[in-house]
Amino acid sequence: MTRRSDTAITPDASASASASASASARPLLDVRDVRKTYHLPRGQTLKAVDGISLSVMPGEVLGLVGESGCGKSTLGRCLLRLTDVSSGEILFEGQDITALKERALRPLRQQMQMVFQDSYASLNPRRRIGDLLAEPLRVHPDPDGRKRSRATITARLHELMDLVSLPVSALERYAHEFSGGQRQRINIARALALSPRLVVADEPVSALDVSVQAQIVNLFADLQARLGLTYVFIAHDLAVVRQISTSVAVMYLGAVVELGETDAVLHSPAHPYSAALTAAVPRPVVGAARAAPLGGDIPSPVARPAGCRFHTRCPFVQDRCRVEEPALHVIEPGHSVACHFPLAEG
Amino acid sequence: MLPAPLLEVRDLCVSFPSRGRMIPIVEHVSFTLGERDILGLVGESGSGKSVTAMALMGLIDSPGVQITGSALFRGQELVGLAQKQLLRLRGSEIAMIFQDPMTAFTPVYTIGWQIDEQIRAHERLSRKQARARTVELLADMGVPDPARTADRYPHQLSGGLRQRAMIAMALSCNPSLLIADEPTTALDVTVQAQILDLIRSLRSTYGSSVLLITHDMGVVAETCDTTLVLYSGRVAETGPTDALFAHPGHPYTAALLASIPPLDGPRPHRLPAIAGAPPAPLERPAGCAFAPRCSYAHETCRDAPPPLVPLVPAGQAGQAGQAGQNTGAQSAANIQQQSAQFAACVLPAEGTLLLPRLLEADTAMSSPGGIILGLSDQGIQPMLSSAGEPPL
Amino acid sequence: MMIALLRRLGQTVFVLFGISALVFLVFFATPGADPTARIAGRNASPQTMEKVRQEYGFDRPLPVQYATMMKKLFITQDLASYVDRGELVVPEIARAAPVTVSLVCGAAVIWVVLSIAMGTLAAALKGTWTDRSLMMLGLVGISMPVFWLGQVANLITQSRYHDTWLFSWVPGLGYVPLTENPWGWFKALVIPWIVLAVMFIGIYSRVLRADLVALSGEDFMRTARAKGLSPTRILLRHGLRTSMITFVSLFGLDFAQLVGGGALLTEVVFGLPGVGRLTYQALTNLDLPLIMATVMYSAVFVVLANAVVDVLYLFLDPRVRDAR
Amino acid sequence: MTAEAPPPPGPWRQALRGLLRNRAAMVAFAVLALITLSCALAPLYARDIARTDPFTSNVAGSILLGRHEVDIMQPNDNPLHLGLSPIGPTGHAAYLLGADSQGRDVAARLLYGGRNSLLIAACAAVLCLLLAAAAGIAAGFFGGLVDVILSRLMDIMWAVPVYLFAISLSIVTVSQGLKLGPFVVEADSLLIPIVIIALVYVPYAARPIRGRVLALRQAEFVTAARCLGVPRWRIVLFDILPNVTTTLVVLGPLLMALSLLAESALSFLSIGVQAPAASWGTIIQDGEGLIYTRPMVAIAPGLAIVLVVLALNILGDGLRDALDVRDSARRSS
Amino acid sequence: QPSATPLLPQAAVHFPSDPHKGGTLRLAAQDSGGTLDPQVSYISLIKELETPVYDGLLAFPKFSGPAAQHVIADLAETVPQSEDGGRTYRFTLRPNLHFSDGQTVGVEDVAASFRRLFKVGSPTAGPYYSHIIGADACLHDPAHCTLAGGIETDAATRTITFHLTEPDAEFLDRLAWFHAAIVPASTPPHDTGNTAPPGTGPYRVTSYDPATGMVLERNPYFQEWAHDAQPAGYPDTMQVTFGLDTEGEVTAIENGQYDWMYEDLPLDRLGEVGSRYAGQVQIYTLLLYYYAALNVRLPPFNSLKARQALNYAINRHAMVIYHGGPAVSAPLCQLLPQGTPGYVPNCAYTKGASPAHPLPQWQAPDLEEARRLVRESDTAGQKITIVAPLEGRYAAMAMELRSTLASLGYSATVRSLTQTVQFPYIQNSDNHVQLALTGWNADYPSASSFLQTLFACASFHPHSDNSPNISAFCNPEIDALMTTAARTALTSPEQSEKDWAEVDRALMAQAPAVPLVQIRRVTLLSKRTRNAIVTLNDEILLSQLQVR
Ligand SMILES: Nc1ncnc2c1ncn2[C@@H]1O[C@H](COP(=O)(O)OP(=O)(O)OP(=O)(O)O)[C@@H](O)[C@H]1O
Ligand SMILES: Nc1ncnc2c1ncn2[C@@H]1O[C@H](COP(=O)(O)OP(=O)(O)OP(=O)(O)O)[C@@H](O)[C@H]1O
Ligand SMILES: [Mg+2]
Ligand SMILES: [Mg+2]
Repeated sequence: MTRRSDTAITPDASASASASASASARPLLDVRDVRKTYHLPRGQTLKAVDGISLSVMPGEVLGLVGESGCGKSTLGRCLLRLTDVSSGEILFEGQDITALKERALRPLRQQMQMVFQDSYASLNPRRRIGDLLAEPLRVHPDPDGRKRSRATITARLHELMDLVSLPVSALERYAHEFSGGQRQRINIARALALSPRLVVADEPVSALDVSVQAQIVNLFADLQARLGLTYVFIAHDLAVVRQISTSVAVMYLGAVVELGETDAVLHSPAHPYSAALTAAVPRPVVGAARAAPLGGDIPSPVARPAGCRFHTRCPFVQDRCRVEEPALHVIEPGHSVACHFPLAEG
Repeated sequence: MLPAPLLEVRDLCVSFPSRGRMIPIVEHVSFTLGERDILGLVGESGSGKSVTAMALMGLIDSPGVQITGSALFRGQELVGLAQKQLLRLRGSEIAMIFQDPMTAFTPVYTIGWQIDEQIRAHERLSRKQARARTVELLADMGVPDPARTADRYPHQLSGGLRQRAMIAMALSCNPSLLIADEPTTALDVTVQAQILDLIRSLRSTYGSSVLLITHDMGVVAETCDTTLVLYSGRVAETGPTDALFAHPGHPYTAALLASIPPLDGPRPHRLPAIAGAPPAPLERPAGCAFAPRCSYAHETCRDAPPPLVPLVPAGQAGQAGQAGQNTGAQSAANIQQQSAQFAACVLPAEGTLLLPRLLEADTAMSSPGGIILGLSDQGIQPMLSSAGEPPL
Repeated sequence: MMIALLRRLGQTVFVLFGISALVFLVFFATPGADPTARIAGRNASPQTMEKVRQEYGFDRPLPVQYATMMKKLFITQDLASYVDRGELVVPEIARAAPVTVSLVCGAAVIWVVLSIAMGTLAAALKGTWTDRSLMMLGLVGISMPVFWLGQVANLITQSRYHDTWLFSWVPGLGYVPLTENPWGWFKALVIPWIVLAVMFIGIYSRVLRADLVALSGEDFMRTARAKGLSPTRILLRHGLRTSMITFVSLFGLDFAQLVGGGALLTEVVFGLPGVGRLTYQALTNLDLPLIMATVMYSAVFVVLANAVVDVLYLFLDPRVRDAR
Repeated sequence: MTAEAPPPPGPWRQALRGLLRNRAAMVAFAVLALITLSCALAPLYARDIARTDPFTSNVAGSILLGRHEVDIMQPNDNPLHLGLSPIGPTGHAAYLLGADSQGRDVAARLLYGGRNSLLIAACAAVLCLLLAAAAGIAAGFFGGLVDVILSRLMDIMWAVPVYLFAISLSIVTVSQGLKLGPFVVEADSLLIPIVIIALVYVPYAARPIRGRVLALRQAEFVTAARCLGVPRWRIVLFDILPNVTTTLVVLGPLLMALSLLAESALSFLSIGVQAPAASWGTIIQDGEGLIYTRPMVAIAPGLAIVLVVLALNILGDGLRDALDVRDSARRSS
Repeated sequence: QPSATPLLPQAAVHFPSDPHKGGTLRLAAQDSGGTLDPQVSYISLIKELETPVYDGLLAFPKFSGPAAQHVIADLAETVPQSEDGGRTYRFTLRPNLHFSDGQTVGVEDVAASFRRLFKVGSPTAGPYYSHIIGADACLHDPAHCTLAGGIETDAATRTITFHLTEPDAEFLDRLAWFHAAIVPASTPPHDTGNTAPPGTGPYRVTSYDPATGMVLERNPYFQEWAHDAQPAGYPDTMQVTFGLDTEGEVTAIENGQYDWMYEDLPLDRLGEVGSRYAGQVQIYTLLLYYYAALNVRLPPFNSLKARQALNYAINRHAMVIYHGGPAVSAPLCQLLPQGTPGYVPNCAYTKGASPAHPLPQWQAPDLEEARRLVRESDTAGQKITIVAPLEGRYAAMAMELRSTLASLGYSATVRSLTQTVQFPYIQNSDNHVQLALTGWNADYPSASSFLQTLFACASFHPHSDNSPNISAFCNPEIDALMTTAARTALTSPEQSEKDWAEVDRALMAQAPAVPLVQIRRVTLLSKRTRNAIVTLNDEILLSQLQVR
């Protein structure tokens, strides 16, 4: 790996980083400098999301990767306004949802949904699956603004079951009677009940065994193709992310350090952290050579290092990194990185 | 003459009572672990990996549990060993580390205290000497500032450090066998890589053998010398890691490997997935446990669990049929000596071998005879080939 | 640390203020509570009533009365009872407190020792008959009304079997100060101790057993076993030590409530002139100054005990230590 | 998990099955049912047994035992003719357990007293659960100011020992009854102990409920519901409440046991159930003055209390095991 | 105080020859009685304990028998004859009297004591001493009380002269009352609380802790001046212990650990005590009875017939049983208890009797008559709330009353309040109490303290917690009768007694209350105690108990 020369860096305003390939179309989701700070006891603050800007085009699948605690879930929840952001804007189809009241947000909720990691915890154990799936249909009027009838709801439930390849009889059962994969299908079905345009999936396959994981990943892919969905797909498994996403954002300690098309980011990472991340994934191939792993641990998000947030673990750290925080900037069309000394293609 | 194996497990069965019935969780598991060997135990969640390990440690104390078979550790039978002798073995000869370093330490004592405790439980050492050893061990594990770290409480350490401390504790009495139950699952990839490096280095620095339990085929491929694939409490396949990964002999192993999305090379359009889910122990079919999900399944698979048969690399197909007569219980020495690959499947005996895995491949998709074609992720029942010839 | 201390103080003051204001208002809303006639005495003339009313400030607005009472209670400490004229309530409580403390401490020693023994034994022998019978015993202990148990104890030790060798040593009901006669103090209190402790033995042994059993499934217990430690050591050094965190917080609350007057039924049944009985008498006589003082006393105690439990937590649980 | 199998039972039915298999819990339930029934049906048969009204004093009366007419209050055979003693256990249906100091049949009073004790305990438990659930859910789910206010209120209630708190309330209300706007509760109404006991135990029940709700609020299925745009009241009703119900069901028998003990304590101090109505506590109180001469008067109701509380506790344990609720409330004084 | 030269020699004289002198008397009481100030305390325990500590100018005789009803001279040399038509009383103070701190008792101490009575707001200052000239001013402005013109003293002749605004037949009784105790002029003008001011009697309080106990020791300056008024005591020390409950006290006395207990014997122990400790029992009549006050201004008892009906219906025999049987209590159907001047046995409401034709004894309830009266009064079915004290005996009596009322067709409920709360509560007309169960005992044996205090128009104070006329009864004719009876006492005590008996009958005809039982006190003494002297007014004289 060689390094890009210092001069190649063109510091760029935040928004331009997200202006990926098709600049003409309006993004479905536009995230502008979103921050989320948790206030811990003893006056400590935890910047779980620390100034993230990105945008997601309709039909795009954005993979969000990073180590545990780097703020992936927090960002995901902010995108759907499940947590209030501390600052910044989130535009869904041009409308800022950060300031909307719960009531005003409700119609928008039909447009954006979430699938969670823990397939069991995200299903109410005391309600039948049918009931759970019908809930969104009951509370939201149909597109004509009318209350959905019982029959429409039943029909829709059958449709959903079909969509995720579960038998209709599953509607009569409770969550605990299903295997992890089946439960995740149910979760997906529920998220799809209202025909959303955006689905945020927070590590939907991490808890599953590989063989089942493949089924679900396929299901996600199929659904996207069939329904023209847009995903924000959070995962820590790079292989899964690569399988499903069109572009990838790599997060470290609350910030996006690299953002670009999937293959660009995973095969020619420009950020040392992305490089270490891809290198560290064990491959099911015997004898594959592997670079020495990254040393050290992620610093506590409460005490984020000054300067570049990665400098404590960076093998190429320079003095500048310790004091100056690099901004996310475009290094080639559709590929931006937050590093003073991005890696050149190896 | 090869040295006697460190651990030789034969026909290990573990059943738990439930509502008046015995549920077989682990059935007839056999394997051998040599000195300084790393054996990978892989399988899906619930396949009985932990139970196997716990049975070896004598740590299963649910009332009414039945453990049969044999596990010879340096010639000493572990199954049914008296509590007193077990106590002496545990921690000193056989040590164990667990998946979640977060909860595996007693929260109210310092790390150092807990390591000291283990040392002093097995060796007559003063507090001071024990602490010195502890600090040394921690330093060996790559813990920065080990003396200070020893005085810290578990919650004050990061996951990676905690797992290192855990390993340090396990190694504190120089055990000859280290059982690591998913030691990296709770860790991040970058930290996981560090820990795996550490485990790999143990055999040279400490001379320990490792029984590594994981569900990640990647980890196995990188770390283990030998691999044992469990499916629903039964051995599906076992063999040297390189051989097993190169040409899996059991359809399950093959499918499992295929369903892992590749990180390099072209992206498959769809992932080859195995339909359905592993059976619950009580619903385990009489025949091959994988049969309901297997596209090669046919009548022979349904009657009885297929025996573990040696698998011969592609060039030595002739020997396959002959070895097929052996049951798993027999000729342990043979197996060891041949260091061959075995699969609990009727296919080798029938002379039908799976195609070798295409590494870095243009994906299995394009390979005409790949088993993957037959697998579907839709519907509960996979399409079953008609009796007789599998679609090869 | 300083901030935590201040916050605690603020909370205490808030709770004390809340309770005192509540008690004060409820008292004045209660019919028959006007103490003037009682202070003035039977058949007193209207003029005498007037004098009393003025002297005690009953003619002043409630907030002023409240403030005066608080001042007398906390600052000058010369608040006098409305029922027994001239009796100062602060010294009265100071005299009653040692009785209650003697009662509760003794009982606490018994219940802590026995419940730890029972709970640990039951957890160690989980699923056996010993376990089941110990726990059933605990349940029976929980199910007995303490005043009834006290009465039955009295019946047995004071009357039915008093003349036998078994209980002939039992002194008559009442309290003997420790400073006066330690052996008499012990003899007078040992039966009340046991009676008071019975329920808590039941509760604590069951809680402890449940805790230990739940802990035995924890990863760290498995680790301890994998280390090759002896079962006793695992149970005591790892299990019990960790369980102590729950145990202590329970204990702190119960102890505080009892010292704060919660043991009144025991005190009533055994004729012990403790705080609980004093409070009860104050309540039945609607003796506001005494009610106020005893309620404040018990509130202070409970809040104080909470603080102590918090400090104990710091010792027992390093996780809490770091969270502050 | 094949499609043809009939839908297996829901969680509640499963819990019921678990409970039915628990032998100790079933025995406890039987005992409870037996006592409850025999008390509840007392008006149908107790009068035949007692042959006197268990609520009117009968000191000057006499009864026919066998062929002898016997005074209920028997003069003492001493030179000074001091004192009279109520008749002791007779071995006959009438005055089976003897009389109390007012000449009333203790056995009959035990049955009638049980009606009140059980009624109060059950109602108090239910009322307490309702209040606690409302408070716990409000505090836990809505948080913020509601939580702060409720929590502070609970703090204040916690700071006073439960029994002292109950006694204070009782003394105030027993003297004058309760007047809350249009609602007037007579001083001798059973509602007073019910309300007081329920109120006093609210913090005990509300705390685990609040804790449970706090956990539930963070639960992913609640987040999922929010994400689906389900209104808050629906979340409370369909997501929070059903999951709190297990806690409530487990708390129920426990609270009833606590209420029974509290009721007996209040009645023992004469500030619970008011004469002429009786409860086990008042009977113990009646027996206090007779403890040395006619101990049965105090012992019998005490045993009844022990039996019922024990059964309730066992049942509560059984329910907890069946429903698998970990964070249930502790038993306490 | 120049005269405070200690006069030890006389006081220090003991009678070692008397074998019964000396020793420690151990007394027990459940609770302390609060303040020790003799001019403030209104608790009978304190009065009983301080009887041998304080003296007034006059005293009730310290012996038993019928003659004990009339006051005798104590600190005064003689009981004076009234002058000026009952408006002036002239006393001469005995010489050589000393307080327990050595000060000589002077006439100024006497005057100061009476002023102090007002300054400390003694409960009886108004009712008993308001006839003294200047008392009104003192009641209104206690701080500047002078009683100018009311009390004149002459140190030279040791005379003290009282001037009254109007004649008061019971003035002498009131001078013998506990609150008229003479304390040093230097005693602070406020409730002395836990310290007892110096007194003149044979004992002094040397320590007091309301929670644990009290010790009385000999007053070194005491010398007996009139055995009948204030006899020298036998025990050297009297030790009082507080805190035991009554059951415990009984056991302790049975076991010889204590000599005397203040409380009544618990009823369930009567049998045991009567059979095993009969020799140690003292039974004596008290001027104490229990009655149900019927509010004559509230339905249903604004109907005379309803009141009479209840009087007929109540089973006084049951009441007797509640109080321990006939040996301990007696049915009472009149408003003057046995033992008071003017008492004539008289029962109007019993089977076979009527107000016009009373019988001397209560026989049996007359339910038919009662039901007839209720019918006539047309009050059946009305609701009645009985307000009773919470304590045991009252509770039983209240239940009996409730049953009786129920059998008469009323719907009756009982409301129980602690005694300390109930007593002011039932007096206040604002609380609209229909029927109150209570007891009354006189401070000193006089008919008026029962009849006038409880049923005169003047003792009804609406809206006040201090209104002893709980029945709110006011009958001008009977009021006039009472005034006459009181006035006659000044001139002709015998006639007065007859008049009071007449008042008693007249009142009962109006039935403003239902008298229930008069009780006798049963006191258990330890085996070693001798010489129990029971007086009408001071019960057992503790100072006269001898211990071995
Ligand atoms: N409610 C909260 N209060 C305080 N801190 C929080 C809260 N939620 C999350 N955090 C912190 O914010 C940081 C980011 O958390 P987040 O869950 O978004 O990480 P993640 O990337 O999703 O991690 P994982 O891969 O483990 O799911 C973490 O350090 C976490 O501890
Ligand atoms: N004590 C026990 N009693 C009854 N059943 C048990 C017991 N312990 C484990 N099991 C069952 O044994 C099966 C195998 O469990 P085990 O923990 O060995 O799986 P695993 O392969 O380690 O899975 P994972 O990857 O999730 O750790 C599971 O179905 C589990 O429910
Ligand atoms: Mg996450
Ligand atoms: Mg496992």
